[in-house]
Amino acid sequence: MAKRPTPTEFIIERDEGKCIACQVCVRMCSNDAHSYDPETDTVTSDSTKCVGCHFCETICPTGAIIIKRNPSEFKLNANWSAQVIRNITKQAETSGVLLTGMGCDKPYPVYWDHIVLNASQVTNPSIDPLREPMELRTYIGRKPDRIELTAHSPQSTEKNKIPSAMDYRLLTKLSPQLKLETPILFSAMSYGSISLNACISLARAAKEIGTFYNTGEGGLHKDLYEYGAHTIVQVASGRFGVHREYLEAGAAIEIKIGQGAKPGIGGHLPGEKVSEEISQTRMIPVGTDALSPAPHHDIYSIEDLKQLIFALKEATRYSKPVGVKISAVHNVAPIASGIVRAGADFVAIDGLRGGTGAAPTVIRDNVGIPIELAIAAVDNRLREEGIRNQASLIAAGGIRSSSDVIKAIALGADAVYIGTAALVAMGCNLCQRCYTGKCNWGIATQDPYLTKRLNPDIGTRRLVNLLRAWSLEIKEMLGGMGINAIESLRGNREQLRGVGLSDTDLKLLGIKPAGEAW
Amino acid sequence: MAKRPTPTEFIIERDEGKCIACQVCVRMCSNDAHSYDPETDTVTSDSTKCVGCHFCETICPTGAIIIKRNPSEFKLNANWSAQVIRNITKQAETSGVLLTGMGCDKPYPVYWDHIVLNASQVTNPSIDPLREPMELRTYIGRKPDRIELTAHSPQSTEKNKIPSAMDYRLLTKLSPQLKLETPILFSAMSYGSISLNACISLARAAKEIGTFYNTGEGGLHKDLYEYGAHTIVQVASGRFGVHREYLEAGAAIEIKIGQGAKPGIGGHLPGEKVSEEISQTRMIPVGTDALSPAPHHDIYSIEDLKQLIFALKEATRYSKPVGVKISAVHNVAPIASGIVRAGADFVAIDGLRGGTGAAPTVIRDNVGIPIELAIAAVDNRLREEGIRNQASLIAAGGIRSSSDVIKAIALGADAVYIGTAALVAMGCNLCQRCYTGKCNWGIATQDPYLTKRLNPDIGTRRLVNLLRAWSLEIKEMLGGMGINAIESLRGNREQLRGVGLSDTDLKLLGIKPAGEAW
Amino acid sequence: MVKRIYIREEYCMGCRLCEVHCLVQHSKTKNIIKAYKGEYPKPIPRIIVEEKGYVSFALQCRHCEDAPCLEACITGAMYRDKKTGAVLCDEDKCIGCWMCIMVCPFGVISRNIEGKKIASKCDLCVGEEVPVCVKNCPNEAIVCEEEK
Amino acid sequence: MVKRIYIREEYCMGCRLCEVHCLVQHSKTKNIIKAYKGEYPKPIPRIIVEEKGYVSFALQCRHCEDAPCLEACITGAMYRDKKTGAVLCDEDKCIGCWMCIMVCPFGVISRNIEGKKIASKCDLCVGEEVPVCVKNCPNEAIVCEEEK
Repeated sequence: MAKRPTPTEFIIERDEGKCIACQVCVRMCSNDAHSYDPETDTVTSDSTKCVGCHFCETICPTGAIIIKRNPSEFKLNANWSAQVIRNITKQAETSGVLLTGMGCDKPYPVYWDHIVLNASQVTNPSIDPLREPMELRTYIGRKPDRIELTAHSPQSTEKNKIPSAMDYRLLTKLSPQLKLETPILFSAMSYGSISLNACISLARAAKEIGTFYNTGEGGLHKDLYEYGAHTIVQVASGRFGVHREYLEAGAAIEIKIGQGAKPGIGGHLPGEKVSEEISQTRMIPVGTDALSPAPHHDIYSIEDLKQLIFALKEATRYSKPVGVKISAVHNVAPIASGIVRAGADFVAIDGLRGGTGAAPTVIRDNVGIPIELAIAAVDNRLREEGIRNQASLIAAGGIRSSSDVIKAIALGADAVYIGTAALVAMGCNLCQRCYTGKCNWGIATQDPYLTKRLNPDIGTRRLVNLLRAWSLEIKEMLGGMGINAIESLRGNREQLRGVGLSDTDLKLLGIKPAGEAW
Repeated sequence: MAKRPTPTEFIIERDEGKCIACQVCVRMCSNDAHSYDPETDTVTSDSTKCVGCHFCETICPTGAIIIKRNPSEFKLNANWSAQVIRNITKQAETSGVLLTGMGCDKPYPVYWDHIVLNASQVTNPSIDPLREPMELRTYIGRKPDRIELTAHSPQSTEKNKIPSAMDYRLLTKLSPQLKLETPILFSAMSYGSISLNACISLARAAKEIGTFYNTGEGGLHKDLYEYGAHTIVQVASGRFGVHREYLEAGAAIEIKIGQGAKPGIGGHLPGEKVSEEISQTRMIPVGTDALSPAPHHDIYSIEDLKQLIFALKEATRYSKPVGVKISAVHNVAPIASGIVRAGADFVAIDGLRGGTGAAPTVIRDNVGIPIELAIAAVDNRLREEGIRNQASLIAAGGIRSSSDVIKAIALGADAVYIGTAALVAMGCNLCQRCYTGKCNWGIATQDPYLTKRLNPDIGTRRLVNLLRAWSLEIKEMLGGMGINAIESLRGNREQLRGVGLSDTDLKLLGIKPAGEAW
Repeated sequence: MVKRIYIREEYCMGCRLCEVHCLVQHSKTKNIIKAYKGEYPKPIPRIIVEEKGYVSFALQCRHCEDAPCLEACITGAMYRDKKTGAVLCDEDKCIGCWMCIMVCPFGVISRNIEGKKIASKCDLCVGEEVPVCVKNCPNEAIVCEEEK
Repeated sequence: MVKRIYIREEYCMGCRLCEVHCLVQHSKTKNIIKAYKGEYPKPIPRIIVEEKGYVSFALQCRHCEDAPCLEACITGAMYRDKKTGAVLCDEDKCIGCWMCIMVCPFGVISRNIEGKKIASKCDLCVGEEVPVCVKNCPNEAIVCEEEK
């Protein structure tokens, strides 16, 4: 067979008893999976076109649609799975690299799911966060090696006055910091990879919660300048959209070296997505491909990186933190150490399960290491070298819940980036077809017919809700441990125990097995 | 989308050929999932309302109903499962902590399932429990460090008489003990979290079998006083329902510090469940929330705990054992040691998989350690310190079968608490919606329309059956090992071998791997 | 000794399975699906569940010692079974005059009008060791005991 | 104050769920499946989604201050509700002459001809706190606000 019919990945099940032929599904599917036959006044579906985004199932007013995975089953084989066969078949027909969106979906161990948390019993009191204050505030940026104070000349001449904090003056010049009300930021997702409505939702939610979103390498759309105080602007290998106002608009600058979904690989926004607005924001002609090289062509060493870091600091008069984002690769710890020594105020590390708008499947699923191991390795290394205070550590790549967040912080991160979880809050169901530009949820698309489906009022509200919920849960867990500030949990690996991990895993994560006391 | 339709977790499949429209399902579903249309004389179902309790399926006289999980399937993803997506979606809509009932349902390793038991072959005879006596009797309470006896002056003056037990008198004063005919007790489940009919069933079954149930922090309803000799009364952080008669009514007192499902977290019975009867039993006004603080506000140390233990002993004139229940946390072994030294007669330890009526999901699924590791750690620690005899050890948290019981005892427990297993015996199918108060099985509810569904005659019979069955099975397993008393198995870890465990697991459990001889 | 059916009202869930099984027992086919979907005349249950609020209980002929229906019956259709003491209705003799219904103090005799008009009432499941309402009550709320 | 329904056209997805829910709200049974599959006369929606290219918006009676339909109505069926200020059609008085349809500058009155011929138009969902088109718009593109 020269070319096989498109393999059907999902089955659209329509309950005829419930279908009222209102055609909402027909109108809404960007993949044209549903169609209406006026002759018989019925709606029918073509499962081969379904990508599994579940938009129609969600919007159907009578619940008549259920989306199932196609069980089309080969002979049971632990090695030659249906997916392997389908991938080879596709490549036998196209001779192309397999493309995908979102993060690695392969069952590498998720270490979060093998780590349990501690709680107080008898010997120290737990805290009820509803009754007592609980602090999640987090500062991202370089912390001083030591603090020098001078005693003020006391204002009053009273004798025996007990000195108060007001009587001291800080001599040490503090580095610029980002103030987060909860240790969660929104990951870099560029305008171009996602819609402007999605960017606006992230920006507004960051502002409302008191945290930050990240522009990715998409420049800053004019409508987003007003959220500058809650924006981390990214400088990446393509330098798209980077100019003086851009750098000045952000609260911090992030130099992007790599990303977890595709370490060592550049980016590519196809020309058809480069609309007038995107063209202006990225500063490239309409309709041209936006190609980000794999490396920065001016950074081949830590020394080169240092030049860029300080060029950006100079350009912004040392008024804001400048950080570096890398993907978690084998040598992540020494690399991070180099980055800190090069003057970065924060290091963002993106693990194996980090998402993307488009990546070669084989890269996404095979390159890099899980974020859990990277956090532990980097935190250890920086502590060993006595430079842990010189930069904050932001962990990214597949953070799914408040328990992942709190475990990341106890392992040694200062805060986490969430990307996929934020997209899910806005509607995404991980169909992994971001690269097609046909996102029915109006997120990963520039098609004006689709982008208007994401009302940023709703997007903002949902993102704010998610961060509020996670923050509450983090407070509950902290309170259970008898800890009243997230600062006291940071790098406090004694609060973690491994379950079902090998001795080497435990050693690398730097945690004890469950059952072992302090 | 502002608010998505409730995600349908289950599908109600109705076989129209079998449905006789008798409406039993309509009448019985507390979630109104079924409805009758007199116009068409048909019963239809709304799957979005189904919680998966299977009551209708069980009671339908023609077997016309099958409850299935909704296959609504996202793209296969080992990291972003359907549940993760649904949880984020729910939190994006509500901004609330996710609530749940029952114990942890996450696939942490269950060590019971990696432990095999020994049996006799050739070198020692196995015992047939149907022909020879087999002793499961267990005493819970402090055992003396040593026994002092005096020889009685022999009554008879016969010479060369071999002295019998009657000739000796015990000088040592023994501590009060609970006598169990089988080493299984019913866990703390409060009147309030479960219905009075459920409490009565547990109390009667405990009496009939010769064991004990536990009031939880719910006080003792007046109808339950008659079962006092089989009751362990609990004193928890809210001190609800604690008064002199309460303490005197019980056969033992348990101070609750923590529970496996939510270590470090308090309890909350919503006001709408505080009916007249519950109000009187808990001694709080009708309709007020019953809030148990996370810590006891008068216990911040072992020394504080010691004061409460002895206050309770004083109040009951040292006539009954006073124990302490804690959840299995990282430091469970030193904490348990402290508790024993503080004078507790028994220590109950509730593991990661222990149940609850309501807990934040993130706490339930991430805080604490598996009970297997906790038993081993605590038993080891107490033995090392030479104080193992000073208190009995009751293990709890997800004991599912007689093999779990016997393995727990061989690891070092004196007895086990069962909670979830007892609820299942009474009808529960673990839909995990206890916190809604709409339990169709009449267990986790106070709605008089629902509570009458649990006829305590039936409840008692089913619980008694369960304990009889498990006891028989334990005898069979004991007999196979050539052991005729459960006392001889206690802490006898040589009867256990690990399969598929890491070296660290084996070390912590204190067992050899299968294949290794004594 | 006369056996009586008693209701333990505190455990009656109001599911009405007793009605379902009574109807089936008194159908021609005794097949639950046919009894409901295929039979003519449509059989009717001889036990009735009364409900008010969350209180419910099943009610059926008490087989009174001094049964008014026996006296009121003008054709002699209503009679007392010597062996069991149950009050039964001979459907061949019954002419559907409803006198029994009018005098019954418990209101537990029903009109059966789909076929030949007859009075329909609990017969303690003639031929069954235990009446089906008792046997099938999922909560053991209906019990059959020697008269107390 | 008169409440008006406004469309935020930049967020109208063109799904037409507003039409679906409007139809159901103005059906006899108010049951979505019966309204579509079983009712006669077949109910029709009183809100209409207009589309051109990727622009779409829902449109319904503006309840004009100076409403031409009120003047054009020859039977007095069209009237203004004193309390809400809404322009309503008394279906008993309406004779289906369609004068209102001809004069309406927005084209938001429809012919309903399956039963008795009447003019069909938005009534702001009499009795509902929020009109169903507003409540059910999945993208909050239809809002109900005091007149600006």
